[in-house]
Amino acid sequence: MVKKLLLLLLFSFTLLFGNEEGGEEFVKKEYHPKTLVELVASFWETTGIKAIIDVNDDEVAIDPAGEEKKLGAFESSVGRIIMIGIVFLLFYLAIAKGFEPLLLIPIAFGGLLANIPLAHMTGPDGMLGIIYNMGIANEFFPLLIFMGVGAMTDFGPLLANPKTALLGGAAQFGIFGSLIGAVALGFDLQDASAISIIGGADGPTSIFIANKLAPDMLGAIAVAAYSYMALVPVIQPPIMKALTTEEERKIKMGVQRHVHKMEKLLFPLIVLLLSILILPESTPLIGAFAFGNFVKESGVVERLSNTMQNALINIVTIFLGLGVGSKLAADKFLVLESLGIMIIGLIAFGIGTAAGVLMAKLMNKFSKEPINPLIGAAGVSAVPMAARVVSKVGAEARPGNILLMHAMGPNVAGVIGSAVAAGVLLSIFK
Amino acid sequence: MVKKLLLLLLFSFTLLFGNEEGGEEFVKKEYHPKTLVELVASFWETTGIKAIIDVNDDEVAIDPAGEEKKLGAFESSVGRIIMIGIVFLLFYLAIAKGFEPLLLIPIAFGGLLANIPLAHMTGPDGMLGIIYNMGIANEFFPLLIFMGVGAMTDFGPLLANPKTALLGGAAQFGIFGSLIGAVALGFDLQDASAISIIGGADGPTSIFIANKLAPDMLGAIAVAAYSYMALVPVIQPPIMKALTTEEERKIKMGVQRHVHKMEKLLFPLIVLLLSILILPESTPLIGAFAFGNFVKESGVVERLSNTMQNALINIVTIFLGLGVGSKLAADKFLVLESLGIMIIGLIAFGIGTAAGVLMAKLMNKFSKEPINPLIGAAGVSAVPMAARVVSKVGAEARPGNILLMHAMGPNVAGVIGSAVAAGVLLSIFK
Amino acid sequence: MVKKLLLLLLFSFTLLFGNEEGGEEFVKKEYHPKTLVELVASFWETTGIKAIIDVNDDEVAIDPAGEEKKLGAFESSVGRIIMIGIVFLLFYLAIAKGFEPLLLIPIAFGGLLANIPLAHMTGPDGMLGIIYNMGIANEFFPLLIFMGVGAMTDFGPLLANPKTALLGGAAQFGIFGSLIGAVALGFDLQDASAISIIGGADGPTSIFIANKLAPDMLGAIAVAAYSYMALVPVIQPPIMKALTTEEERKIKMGVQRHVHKMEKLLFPLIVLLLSILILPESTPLIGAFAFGNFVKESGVVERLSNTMQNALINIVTIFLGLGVGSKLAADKFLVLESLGIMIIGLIAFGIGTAAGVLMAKLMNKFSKEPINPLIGAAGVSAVPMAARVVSKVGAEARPGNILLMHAMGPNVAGVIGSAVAAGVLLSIFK
Amino acid sequence: MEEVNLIFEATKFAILGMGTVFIFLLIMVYVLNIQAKIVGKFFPDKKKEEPTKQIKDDKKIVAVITGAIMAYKRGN
Amino acid sequence: MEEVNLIFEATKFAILGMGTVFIFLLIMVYVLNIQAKIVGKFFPDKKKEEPTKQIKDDKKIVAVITGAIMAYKRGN
Amino acid sequence: MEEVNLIFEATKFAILGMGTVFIFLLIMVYVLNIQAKIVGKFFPDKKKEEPTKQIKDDKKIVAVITGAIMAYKRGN
Ligand code: NA
Ligand code: NA
Ligand code: NA
Repeated sequence: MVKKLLLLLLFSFTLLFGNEEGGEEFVKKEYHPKTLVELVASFWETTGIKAIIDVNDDEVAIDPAGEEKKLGAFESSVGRIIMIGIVFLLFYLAIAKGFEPLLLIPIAFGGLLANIPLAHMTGPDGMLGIIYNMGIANEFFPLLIFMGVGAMTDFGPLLANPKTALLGGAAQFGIFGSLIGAVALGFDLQDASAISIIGGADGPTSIFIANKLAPDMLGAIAVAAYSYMALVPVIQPPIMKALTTEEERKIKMGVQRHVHKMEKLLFPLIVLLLSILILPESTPLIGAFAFGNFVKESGVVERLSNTMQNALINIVTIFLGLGVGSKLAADKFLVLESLGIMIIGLIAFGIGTAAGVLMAKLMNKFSKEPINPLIGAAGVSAVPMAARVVSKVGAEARPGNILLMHAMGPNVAGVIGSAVAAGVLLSIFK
Repeated sequence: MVKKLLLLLLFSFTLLFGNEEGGEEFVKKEYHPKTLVELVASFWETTGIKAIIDVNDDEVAIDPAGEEKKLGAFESSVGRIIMIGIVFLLFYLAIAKGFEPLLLIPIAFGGLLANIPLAHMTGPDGMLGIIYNMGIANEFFPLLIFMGVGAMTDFGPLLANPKTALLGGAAQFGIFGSLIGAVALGFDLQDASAISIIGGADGPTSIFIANKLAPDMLGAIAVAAYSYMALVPVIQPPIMKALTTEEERKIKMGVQRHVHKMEKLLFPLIVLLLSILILPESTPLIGAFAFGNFVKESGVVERLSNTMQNALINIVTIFLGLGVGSKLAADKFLVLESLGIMIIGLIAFGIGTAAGVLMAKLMNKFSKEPINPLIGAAGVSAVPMAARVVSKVGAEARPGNILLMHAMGPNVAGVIGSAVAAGVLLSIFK
Repeated sequence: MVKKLLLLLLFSFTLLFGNEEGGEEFVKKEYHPKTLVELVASFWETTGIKAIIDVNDDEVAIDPAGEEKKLGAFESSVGRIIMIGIVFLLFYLAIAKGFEPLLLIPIAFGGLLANIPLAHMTGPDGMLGIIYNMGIANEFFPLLIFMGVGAMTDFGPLLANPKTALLGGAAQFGIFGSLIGAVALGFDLQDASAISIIGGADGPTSIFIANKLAPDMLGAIAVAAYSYMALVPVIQPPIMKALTTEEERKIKMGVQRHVHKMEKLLFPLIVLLLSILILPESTPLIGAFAFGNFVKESGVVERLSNTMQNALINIVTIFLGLGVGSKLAADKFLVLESLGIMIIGLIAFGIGTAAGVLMAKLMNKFSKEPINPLIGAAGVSAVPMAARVVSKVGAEARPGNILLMHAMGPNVAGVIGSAVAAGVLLSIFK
Repeated sequence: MEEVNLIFEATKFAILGMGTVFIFLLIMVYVLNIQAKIVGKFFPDKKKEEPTKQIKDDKKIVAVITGAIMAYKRGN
Repeated sequence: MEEVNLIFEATKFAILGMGTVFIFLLIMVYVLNIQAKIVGKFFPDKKKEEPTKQIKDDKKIVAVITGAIMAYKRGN
Repeated sequence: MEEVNLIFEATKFAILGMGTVFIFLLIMVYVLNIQAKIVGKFFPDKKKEEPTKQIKDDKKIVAVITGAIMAYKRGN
């Protein structure tokens, strides 16, 4: 028996010294006999109650890169409780209010897991850390989401009336307005740029940029982006009504022309070629988006298109949410910056909406066909919710006036506009 | 032509010296002309027949971490043939007898591939090794499975009658009884702990723990866990009948109360918060499980819930099975330990079943509403098979007495109980 | 405010020095104020128009392994435009002509993305590079595709008439004929071997082998393989008609015998055991294929089989295509070799078809039951298109003569034959 | 490290382990009972859905056809 | 690095950014308008599908049944 | 390394390769023929299913409807 134990020990040693390359480094710790009281006492040391009651300054947080950081007394006690409160608020918003639940539920749950004391789930060997390193640190997951969104998007309304794309451009004032605001609040230029993309109202774009320019603020930026996208029906209508007259809101728009299959097929290629020529920096985002859309519009690879729109985007959404949620750990999220980010995000949405509406008013003045200024608000993207809000506000002014398809043009153009704006910011800090 | 060949050679050199960082290190070996006879002879050296007939001591096995291990004559010949026999037995059990085929088929096939001479499929560049490093070495796949199982589990029956959860606790005597047994058989404390989790009758939990405490025995532990889970309808009924009287088995249980949606929604959060407070060590398992269940019960992200229950869990099941199967290589599996593991697993199931039934008898004595002691057997988990077995044995005693939903309470509580027990063992060896 | 900025700076430094292990290395570059003109000028430097108009010799390409390579003036300008032309040709063939769109669309789009200047999408941090390192560099994706193909393949027709498997052997003359041809064209033996597998008419096998023997030619080989597989209905009929008489093409074949479920279940195991005994080198390919087929034929794990045939194979197809497409970068593809590869691929298909038909003529002479020589052409594999072409040519000669199921035997045997041939070539260069 | 010692150690593990399992589950049972009361008070059940079952079944038939159409469209 | 400076910098970013966004979208609008004309010329719409709608609907019913059968087979 | 040499080498590869392919397939054909006989002996076909085809078709209709319901439920 002793011999066998020795052999086992030896075998463990072999394992120990041989596994340098693999993911797994197996070390069997020596076990020292303990009395039952000692055992219970050492167990008590590992409980979460102990960690919360008896705060000490020794606790460390490990990030996905394996970097250890000493936690302060606040971060390891009250901070965590506040974060769990925020997580429950997000659950409430997602479930009871229907605010972007597809992402807010995984993000919030990831935040819950990230705030568990002693479990180190955000470390390189923890579930959240593994996910983070798999697809957030390298920006792979946001691109896959963008590919799926591309496969779900119908650019028909935009192609039917291309000039509405300019409304999707005007709404990007939300990005650059909030950039100036963020700098005024004290953020440096790079952080301010990362934050300002919230105004683009595209989750994957925000995550992609935050990761490149300010990864430490990823959690707050993603939460702000998705929260405000969810708040579109609350934020936009008052601004839309304040900037338009009753008469303008009643404007009827003509029936859209039929768009040929070939136009839809070529569209993603045109956008991609333009972005190659003008802004190669935006091509990862626009490339992934165009690929998804091209696969869909080709019409010959239905099974790939379906997979992008379902199994693949769903799997990636689960992982993206959990991975982003790992940045809701108290020590990352409970900083003054997060408050600033939330405020700037709100301003960005307001500016974007206003700029879109004002641009639409301008275009209505010079256009042969009438343009209802409301559709400018859809330019912020937040596809397709902003377009639905436009349609609702339009129908309030004149029942039966269906603006939905007209609003979809600026709406999808807003996605492209934000990707271009993102590319410009990236090229500046390259 | 010569110049071109030189250029090609040069290019190959560039590739050779440049690829240090990537997964691929491409080296073109120099080729020396051979006669046809030499060619056939050197081909003969690479055949499997040669490897089996002409056993030499030079063969090495490579594990997923890249560690080479010299194989003995037994391991590289008869050992492999025995393993292939075991694989075919598992195929037979899975296909003809319907024993947990979802995992036993991929595990057994992985075992078949792992025992192929010269192919090194378990090495870091082989299919099984790639899979192992992707999600077994870091315990990611078992957690994803647990997430999917969470999304499939309905805790309604447990919530209708919470005290039946205690039966899921009693069944964990199976774990700790077999821990003592394993130590008695000569395993050290850490190995014994890894083995004893088989008694928890949860595949992912067993794999998760085995990987942390005794990765070299992962194959045998996983095979034992799934085999015995499959054998539940054979192992449990005699024990259940021996410990109960005919009268007890005939006990009718009342109709379960209606459970409110809100209770189901809060349940995964309550369990997670409890595990955070009492046992942070169990939070990866319980966290993944609670996330899956919460996503399901939220009712607002049906597409994520469906993906967890279908595409994602199926993909991970295929990979988990193949990866675990890689540990059925003769040199890993054909050790005396495996026999011990099999015996202990059987004992564990027996103890767990018995403890559950006895606890139920005790509760029946003190409870206002009658409790049929059979439902205690479902506490071992093995969801939902153990609950079905309870229902069947109950119906044998009194036709028409449907215990299924009453047994589901202890059944799902058994999953939580095992995760808690697993957390305790992990905290000891931390 | 200044203090806060300093703190932020400090925090960035911490991040900078701590992240050595993770995927992410975050460095905040110092920003120097610029005038608007300078800003526009530096932006102009990052545009694609500039990169194309003002070609300089400084541009580098980064491969997935992180290796930098200086691009020549041709590769970074005209070369890219030519490649984009080729990509559009592939789009045209895939969409308008229906040529293997499932792979040609992702491959071509990957090629488009790979040729974007300055975006470095094929580098280790770019989308294509991430995908390449994830599953192409280690040959994981082709194996998963093979697994899915195995789960889709019905070996019933082969089992009904096993000797038709020999036709799938004869067609491998296409591989070895083109091997000799490639050597004659000036390729070295190893490159020639990689190229010759195109003649096997199996995409995953070609990619698997190209990756092992000549990764720098992967793009051209994959494109050639899938293009010619798509061209089967154009290439094969004239050869089939030239080598057979009208009478031969009119030969009727008897009704196939019923194949027992058990034969189908054992078949993948038999093929795998044979490949273990004769050719362990082919076991990754045949093992993955056999696993998929066994899972399907077991009949007890429908959900795994469905996942292999749908979600999993679709996801992997998207990634495989994009990853292979990354090898269509101008500097990799626009070499004289690619032209040679295209020519040899065409010859290989011709030889394979001819050899299959001639072998079938021979077998017809000696067989008791009549064998229509056309079915030999299906031996090249290209499942199931080659079998459909056989059936069509047969029906032209004698309307109502349905050869489809008879052609499926050689067709699926061709997959095995190519995997064996691939194994032989691998064993030579091991 | 003698054998008897190890069994003794394992027994201590068992006591700690079963103790923790039961404490965990007892607290859980207690919390769930409280939750049931609170939820029962604040979210009374709406049981009036029963009579509309007939209509629901008709809807189901429509839904089945819709589902099949969708399945067909998806498949093509 | 004074604060005013930073806001000035950010404003320059905004000018560059909005400029690029509008240039991009203006070129896109222009190209799409040209494309619409070219496509309209080379791929005239086939609008004669309307009258065959009745037949298509009948086909749809067959397709639904086929789809359901396929779904069933796949599911088993 | 002269050119002729390489072609000669490639030819030897071809002989080895085609030889292996044919040996592999010949053994496979042989084993499959044996298997067919053994399976035929131990697992005789149950051919009495034919007359029940009518019933099976009826079942199929039920199954189609069930399948569609399931598809619908899954989709929602
Ligand atoms: Na936007
Ligand atoms: Na259990
Ligand atoms: Na082939």
